[in-house]
Order: sequence, then C-alpha cells, then structure tokens
Amino acid sequence: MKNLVSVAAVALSLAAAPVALAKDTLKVGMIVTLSGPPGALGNQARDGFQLALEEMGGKLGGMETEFILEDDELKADVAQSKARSLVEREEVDFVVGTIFSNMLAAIYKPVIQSGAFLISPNAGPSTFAGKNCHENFFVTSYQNNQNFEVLGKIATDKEYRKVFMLAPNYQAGKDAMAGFKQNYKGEIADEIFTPLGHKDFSAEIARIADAEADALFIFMPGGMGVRFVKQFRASGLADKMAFLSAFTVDETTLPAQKDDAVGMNGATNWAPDLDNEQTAAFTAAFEEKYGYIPGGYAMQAYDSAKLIDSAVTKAGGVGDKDAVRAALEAADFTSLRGDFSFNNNHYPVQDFYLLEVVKRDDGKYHTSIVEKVFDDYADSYADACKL
Amino acid sequence: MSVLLATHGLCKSFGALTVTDDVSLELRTGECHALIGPNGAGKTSFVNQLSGLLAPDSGRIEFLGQDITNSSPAARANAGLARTFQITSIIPTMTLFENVALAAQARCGSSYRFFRPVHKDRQINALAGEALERIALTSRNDKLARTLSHGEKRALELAMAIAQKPRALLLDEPMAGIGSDESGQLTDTLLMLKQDYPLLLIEHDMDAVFKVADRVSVLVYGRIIASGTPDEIRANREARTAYLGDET
Amino acid sequence: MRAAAPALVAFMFLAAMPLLAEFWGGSYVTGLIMRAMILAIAALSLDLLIGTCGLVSFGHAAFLGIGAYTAGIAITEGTTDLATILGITIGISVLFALVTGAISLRTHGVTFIMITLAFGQMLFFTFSALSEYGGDDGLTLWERAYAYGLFEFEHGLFYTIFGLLVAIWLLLDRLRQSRFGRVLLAAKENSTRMETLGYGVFGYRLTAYVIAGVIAGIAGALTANEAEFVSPALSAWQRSGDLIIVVVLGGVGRRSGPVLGALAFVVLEEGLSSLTHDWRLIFGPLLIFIVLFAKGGLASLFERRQA
Amino acid sequence: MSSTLLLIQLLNGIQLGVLLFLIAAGLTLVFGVMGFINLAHGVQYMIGAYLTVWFYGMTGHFGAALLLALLAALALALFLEFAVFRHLYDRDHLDQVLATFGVILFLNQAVKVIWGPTPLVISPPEFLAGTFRLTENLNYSIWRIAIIMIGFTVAGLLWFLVTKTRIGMLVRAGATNAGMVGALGVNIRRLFMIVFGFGAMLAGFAGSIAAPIYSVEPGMGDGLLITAFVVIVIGGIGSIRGTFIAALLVGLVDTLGRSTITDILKLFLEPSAANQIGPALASMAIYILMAAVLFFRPEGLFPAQGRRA
Repeated sequence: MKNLVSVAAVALSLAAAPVALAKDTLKVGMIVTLSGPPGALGNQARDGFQLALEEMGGKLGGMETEFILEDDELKADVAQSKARSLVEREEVDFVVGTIFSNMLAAIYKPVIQSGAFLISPNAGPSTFAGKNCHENFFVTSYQNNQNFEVLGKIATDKEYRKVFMLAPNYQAGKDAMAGFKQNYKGEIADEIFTPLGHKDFSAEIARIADAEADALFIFMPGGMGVRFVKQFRASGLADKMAFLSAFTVDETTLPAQKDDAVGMNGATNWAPDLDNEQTAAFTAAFEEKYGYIPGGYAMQAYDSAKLIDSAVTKAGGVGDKDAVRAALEAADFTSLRGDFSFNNNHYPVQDFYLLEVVKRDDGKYHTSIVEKVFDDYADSYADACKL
Repeated sequence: MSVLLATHGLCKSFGALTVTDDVSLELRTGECHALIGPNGAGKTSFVNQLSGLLAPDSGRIEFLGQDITNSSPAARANAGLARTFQITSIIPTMTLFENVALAAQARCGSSYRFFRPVHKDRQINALAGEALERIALTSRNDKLARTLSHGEKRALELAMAIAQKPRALLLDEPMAGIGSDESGQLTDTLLMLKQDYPLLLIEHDMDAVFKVADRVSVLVYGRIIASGTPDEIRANREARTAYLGDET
Repeated sequence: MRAAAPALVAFMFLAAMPLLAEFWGGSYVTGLIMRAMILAIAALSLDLLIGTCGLVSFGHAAFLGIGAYTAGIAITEGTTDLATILGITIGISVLFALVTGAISLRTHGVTFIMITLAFGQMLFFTFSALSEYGGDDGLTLWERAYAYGLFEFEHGLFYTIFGLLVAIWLLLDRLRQSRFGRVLLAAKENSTRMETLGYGVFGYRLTAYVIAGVIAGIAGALTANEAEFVSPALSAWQRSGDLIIVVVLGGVGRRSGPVLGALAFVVLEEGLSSLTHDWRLIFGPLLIFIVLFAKGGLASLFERRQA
Repeated sequence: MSSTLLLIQLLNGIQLGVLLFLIAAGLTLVFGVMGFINLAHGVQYMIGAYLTVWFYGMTGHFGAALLLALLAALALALFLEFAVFRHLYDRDHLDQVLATFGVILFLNQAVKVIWGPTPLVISPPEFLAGTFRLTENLNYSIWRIAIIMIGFTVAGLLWFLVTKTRIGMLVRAGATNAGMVGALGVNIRRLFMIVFGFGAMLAGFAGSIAAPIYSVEPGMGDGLLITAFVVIVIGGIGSIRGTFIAALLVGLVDTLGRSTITDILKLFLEPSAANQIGPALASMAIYILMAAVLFFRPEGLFPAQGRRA
C-alpha cells in the first residue's frame, strides 16, 4: 500500500516541473508533429523557429526565451495533454502550433482558455476563421482553403476545360475539393476521395487516364504524395496533362520524389527562391545549418518567431496582454514573404504564387516561383468574424 | 406409473457413422431405467440429445408430455431434466459449495439480480446444503473443486444434479473411473436417489446396474437390441453375446 | 477485502488529488488524473467482459465513440442538459450493444475478438464520415454539458468523474459477487455445464455486454466533457487495443486491476514522455518486463505482497 | 467503368492479396501451430522493408539487398524469439498481446530513431523497373506483375512444403493438435523456432518486395497487421490454403470496393451524399466481409481441423 503511494508520488513529481518563473524570461511552447512520417513537416517547423531564435541570440523581444518543444504524435488526446502541460504547468506566454488542423482543434480550447496566445505556423482551418475566431489566436500561414482556391483560379486562367480531382478522404481533403471549386467553374471529370494513407494509386491513375482531362487537381500530403507522384510519373500521364497540386510536391516530399516531380505545379504563399533579400538570407542560413532546403513549414515557423519578437518588443514585455495583442495585430516585422498583414480574423492577407518543381545545379530539388496569382489575397471567412 | 420422458424414433448420425438409430425409449415415474452397451454404442450421444447438447436428425423427445425436441439445454434443465456427465463437468475455479450453489441458484428464482452478494443468499445456501447433505461429501465445503479427488468430483456432480430439484435424472456413467472400494458407497447413493427421482442410468458397472435398475435396455451400434427387467436381460441371448458376454 | 485495498487506497489518493495538485503542477495534473479516471471507468467496463465473462472485445472503444459523439453532437446542436445527453448515450449504447452483441456472442475465442473489431471499425469509419461534425478532424465543443451547476464549482467536473468512477467500481464489484456475476464467472469456465444447469448463457452474456457498453458509453460522454473535443480516433482499433492493454496491465479479473492499470498507463506515458520524445523505447520494454515478471498484472504485485 | 480499369483493379487487388498472403501465412502458422498471438508480426514486415532500403544503399544491388535483408530479418526474429517470445508460449493470450505490443512500440520507435521519420524510397531492380503499355495512355508497372508472380511462386512452394514434407506434416499436425505432436517425441521448441523464423522471414520478404511501391515509413506494418488478422480468421486459422484464398479475397474486395462503391452509390444517391458515404463504406468493406463470414462460419472458410491429410 505504501508502495502505491510512493510510486504515484514519484511518477507525479516526474510529471510536475519546478514552478519558478523569473519575470524577465519569455516562455514559448511549440506543439508540432514530430512522430511518424508526418514528422518531417514538424521537423521543418521546429528548425525554422529555432533558426530564428538563434539568429536573435536566444531572445525574443529582447527577453531571454525558454523554448519548449512538444510532439503531438498526431493524436488528439496527446496534443491536448501537451497543450495543457504547456499552459498550465509551464505557464507559457505563447503556444506555437500546430501543423495539422485536427491537432489545432484539439489544443485550441485549452490554450485559448488559459489566456496564452496561440499562433499557428501552419494549420488554418475555417473553423476558427469565422464566428469562432478569437482575439488571442493568430495564423501565420494561410486559411487552409486558400491554396486550393488559388489552384482553382489558375485552372480558370489557363482555361482548362476539364479537371480531374483527387484528395484523401478526410476533412482537409473535403475542404480542398470545395476550395478548388470556388474559383473553378469548368467541367469536373470526376472527384475521387482515397483513404487516408492510401498506398496504391494505380486504380485512381487508370481512372484519370480514362477521363482524358486537361488537368489534375490533387491534394496528397506527405507520404501519399510521394507514392502518388512516383506512380503517376510511371504511368506516363505526367506528360499529357497539367498537374495542379497543393501540399503534394514541396520541400518535405521532394527529397523522396526527386526527378519524378520535376515540372509539376503547386500553389502557395512562398518558395525558397522568392525574390527578396530576407528569403535569400534565410534559405542560405537554413541550408547551411540543417543541410536541407526549407519549405513553407519552416518559413512560417520562422515568421512566427519574428512576429512574436516584434510584438514583445513593441509591447515592452508580456505583462500587458492587450498591448501584446495590438502589437501582434500590427504584424510589424519583416516577413520572408514580403507583404504580410493580418485580417480582422487574425488570418494573413498575402500574395499567392504558382510554383513549379525544379532541380538545382547541385542536384537538390525545390519549388520555384512561376508567377503571382493573387495580390493581397484574404480568406472568405473573415466577414463572419466579429473581431 | 406414467411416462415421464420418452423418445420416439430418435436418429442421429455423423457422416456415415450412425450413433442413434431409431431409438424409442421411456422413463416412467418412480423407476430406474438403465441403458447399457459397449463402448462406442452411442450412449453418451443419446444422453446429449436428451439434454439438448446435440440435435437429433429425426425423431421426437417428450418430457412431462411436452415436446422438447427443439428446446435449449437450459429450457430442459429448467423443466426439471437434470443430468451428470461421464467426464466430470464442474466449475474448477469455484469451491465445492459454490458449485452446488450454482445448481441450486437455477431453482431459486431469477439470476438477473445484480447487487446482493450471492454467498449470503439464504435460499440458495439452504438448498445447496440440503443437496450436499444427501450426497455425503466428506471434503470441506470451501475446497476448490479442481483440488477434489476423482471420487469427490463424481459425488459433487450428483450433488449438483440434486440441487437442481429435478423431475428426472440422467446419470451418464456416475461410476466412471471409481475404484471398487468407493463404488459400493456410490451404489448405495444411487439406491437412495432412486427413492426420490426417476433415473435414467447409463453405466458400465454391471453389479450396480443389476442392483439398482428396474428395467434395462441394451444399446449396440446406436440401436436398442433388447429391453426388459434385469432378469430378462440376463437371460437374453442377444444381449449377452453383444455385450454381457464380455463380462460374464 | 485485500484484493480491493489497492483500489481503495487509489481512491483516497484520487479524492485528495485536487488538494495535492495545489503543490504538484496544478490543473495540469488534475486534468491528467481526470483522463486517467475516465480511462479507468472504460477499463472497468471492459474487464467486466474480459475478466468476468472471458470475452475479449477488440471493439470496446466503439462505445467511447458513441458516448463522446452523442455529447459532442448534442452540445453542438444546442442540447446541453447532462441528463438528456447521458440518457441518449445510454439509449444508443444499449441499442448498439444489443445488435452487435447478439451477433458477436454467437462466436467465441479469436472469432469473437475479430468480429468485435469489425463492428468497432465500422463505427470508426462512420464517425470519420460525419462531415457536418468535423469528420476526421474531430469536433471542438464550445461549451460543456450543463450539469445543474455542478461543473461550475471548482473541481466540480473532477469530483463528478471521481464520484462516477467510485460508484461504477462499487457497482461492478457488487455485480461480480451477485447471482448474475456468479453465473458469468461460472460460464467463463464451463458454459456447457451452465446450460445444462438451466442457465441461458447467451442471455446473461448479452446483458453483461450491454452493461459494459453503457458504462463505456458514459466514459465516452465524460471524455467529451473533459476534453471538450471529440474525434473518430476515440473509437479506432488502436484505442480498443489500449483498453485491453490497460486491463491486462492492471490484472485481468482483479478487483483493483482496471483502476491500477489505468493510473499506471496514464502516469507512465506522461512521465516517460516528459523525459524524452523517444519514450516508447522505454515504455515498450517496460510492458514486456511487466508481462514476464509480474504475472497477473500490477494488482497481483500488491496482492502477493500482502498475502 | 472501362474494361482496362477493371483489369487494373483486378491486378491491383491480386497484388495486394499476394502481399497480405505473405504476411498472413506466417501469422496463421504461428497462431495455429503455437497458439501464439504475435502482434509484432507486422513490425517484421516493416523491418524487412527498412533493411532492404538500407542494404540497397550499401550494396547498390537490389538482389543482394533483398538477400541480406532476409537474413538480417531472420536473425532479428530469432533473437526476439529467444529473448522474448519463447517465454510467452505457455502464457495467456492476453499476456502475449501485451508483450508483443511492447515489442511494436519499441521497434517502431527504434526505426524512427535510426532512419528518421521521413518515408524512404527505393527503386525496383533495373530490369523490372519499367512499365508496359496497357492502353494508349496507360502504363502498368512491371514490378507489380513481378510481385504477383513471386507471390504465387511462394504460395506454391509453401503448399509443397506444408503438404509434401515431413516438417510440413508436423506443422499441419501441430495446427490441429499441438499436444499430440509433442507426444510423438518431436522437439516442439525447435519446431516452434523454425515455424516462427520462417513466418517472420516471409513477412520480411513481403516488406522487401513492397518497398519499391509503397513508401517505407515507421509503423507501416500496423495497419497491415490488422488486415492480416482479418485474412487469417476469414481463411480459418492454421490453414495455408484458406489464408491464400482469403488474402486474395480481401485484396480484391478492398481494392474493388474502394473503386466501385462510390460509383454504385452515385447511381441512386446525390453525388455529394455518395462521396460522403461511399469511401466510408469502402473502408468498412473488408470488415463487413469478415463479420459476414464469421457469422455464418465461425471457424472461417477453411478451418484447419477440417482439412484432409
């Protein structure tokens, strides 16, 4: 009996950290996915944020910064428990997270309720963009649907008459289809949902071949994208139709896709060769330090660090929440994207580009800007937000 | 003496092997009807059909005037048809007393009762105690059933059957594996049981059969080849060659 | 009484937890313990099947999903009354348990394991297809159920869960020693004999299956209120597997087993993962050691020491 | 749906079935003969795939990598058998579940620590890497055809091994009555070790040949393990023939279900409704199949006990 108590006591003291808070340190917690195959995305975000932190000498807004990294393991209950640990035990001032929308849904309430600021470096679901927006929640990436809307615009601009649509069968996949259709009014050959984690795309590819469409709209993040691109290239279809993708060919998947992806198109808010000084410096420093080319996940995390830095500087610390909030809203920092501002719902207003996969002279692959599609593009949910 | 349990033209086969071949048999009130036959004659298959563990291919089973051919084993037990098993079938992880109490519980109203501790249930305990008293079991009540000796287990089976307050008892070789010293005692128990319950006795021990049974039927290859009083059977040539011949 | 002692000590400890948490990590720790207690409730219900009936269900998380989604959808649609939510949860759990139980209980052994898995997965995919309620992303609850002011008290939710845990533990403990429980325990050992004694084993098992389902459904509804978030993952096979792991870890069919198993599972996972991101490298071998050197689970350690 | 499409889906279904068979064969033997539930069997598949990629990186030769990977996978399996599993044979099924679950946790994490979380890729051997033309604008991978042929060959060998050799006879006898084999004076421990090692190697082999078409990632065997369990209970535990047929059945139902159910629903439902229900139903298809089979034949389609000698 005595043992039970002592076991539990030891275990709990393991879980409980010393509660000592110096006033001049800033605490930032990050929750991203580091486990499993999607961990590659989280790794980018972590590296991006840490690079920014390092460049600023371990200080954000002039304050010594304690950075706490947590892995949500892509499990809602884990994400939630980590979020609570950050806001309730560590009492962090900022939570930066998450990569995936379903993880954001899991941590949203505990973080917001604690009074900490929640900054999403990637996930930007519609759920929190409209009437459920919150004054302490900021998104430095995009509203999820935007990349798909951009692709719809591209399909319309290029006058593709018939488009085949493919996405995984989960919420983001459904949003992707809806987002694309918002700006594309041409004929849709077929829309197919594959199971999440789908491995074998030959049946889908056969149907694509049969449909004889002008373009393929596709959303296949992570490992699914790697497999699809390989199989699509092998089928010979890649040369016969346009490939409009989001989150399918990017810096996290290209090391595996290699030549198979070259020439394929994507659309998003940035590419490592975006023409501005800060991007050139960032990309070089990042590659130097981590040995791979940064993608959007790294860029957005880097920007998140810069955003926090600017806000804490401007508000002179984190004591006055209202001042910090106002400073965050001002977004007074040099974004790697150049133009960057927040809408009333705290989602970004930014430019969007058509991208293409290229092979660099040193044999590495990255996405490259082809042209600007939207200037200062805002999401369509902001109107419903009362902020 | 009225007919309590009867089969009419019961048939059962497994593939090409016929284990019950047109068996019609009766058990009347107050009697002990013994069913004998060599190993593999189909005795246990027959009892399994009576107790509902095995469905006959054709034929009918009647108990207390009701057709029970398609009734579940539980329904038959609840109608008052109790049985024992040739290969001891008890709950090894429960105590001797709990085993008997389980049998008694089936006769003490609904078992869909979820809160009262069953070991304090007076009604059940009284009935179980009564049954245990009748079958003189020397072992302690709280001994785990799996630790009992073979003879004790056989006796436990009988106690369980009695605790069911049956209208008729099917005893499948109650003496199986019992040494000669214990068999005499068990024979006495059977004689005592016979006072209260009609018995359908399946048994190899001929001494016991001829001592206890009022009527004997001989089953060979699933068929009843002879039926009559013990004396008649002893005199029956067919029965002797088929079965008794081996032993006498 | 000895076998129950670890659970009783654990309950005393849990009751004092909100006080202790003042010194030990605050609301983070109480949140953790709330999840452990809900897990314990679910594990208790599964142990009614595994420990008392000998039925290993690999789809028990389906009921967690039923409870959680009932609460989630009801609250989203504006029905926040706790009694109503629990009523609907119980109703749906009973229905689902009756239908799936009636089919599954015709089988036994591995077949039973796999057929319950099948039903669990069917429900999982159904929840995943509920686009209106978040689909795979899950559903954030914007408020908790209205428990007549109970949840507004400090630690109100904690003590509600605690109270339910103790009540369910007592209830199941009584059930195990009741007429009904004795029939189930005996049928686990020898169901043929029970049939010939006059017990329709199927009916008893189905009833137990329904009771277990209802309790797990309640655990699901509690999860939704505690986490204020529900997702299909709650009913996936991994979660059913976790429940089995918790039951085995604690000790199958032991009075204190599920409670100890759930506490150990949550505390170990949390403690180890705060040490290293690769905590599974420790947790995995730990499970193996527990199996190899603590037959009968954690509860048996306490029982043996006291005997 | 065009006939080419149907053909492709049939081929894909068979190819998935063949992979499932390679994994399930070991699982059903280990379970049938030894009564041992090995959840870690799926991890063997993952290990096979990782080792192949790893050795390929070292040798640059697919065949050599395959061979080395098989040997290494076998070595790991035998080590696990020696260190963990053999202490579990006479334990409760639930204990086996808990311990082998621990093995899964450890190995999945270990693989991630060693090779990182990013999916790895590998190409099939040069001469099988290409595609052949099915229709004007549709090619089909030769490697997939190769997988099907390899799978059928292995199935044939396995059939020969189990029905025509002494060790196979013992294995079959063991699947029906393990106690009896022991009574015959056979070294059960050794038989178990052979069966276990062989089963693990088959799973590793499946991982090896699957590596070029699926991405190699931590936890890649977990989902397949559950599907393999579905296969062995449908086929009847301990039966190689049943497992083979069930594997093909599950492969086909899964593949065809995913490609046709939504279309069929579209015939009498709104497209949006069909798109919502269809994929969910398709994911359930194999579980519905299993539930139906088990309902009518609880012992599976070809229970080992019913087999003729």
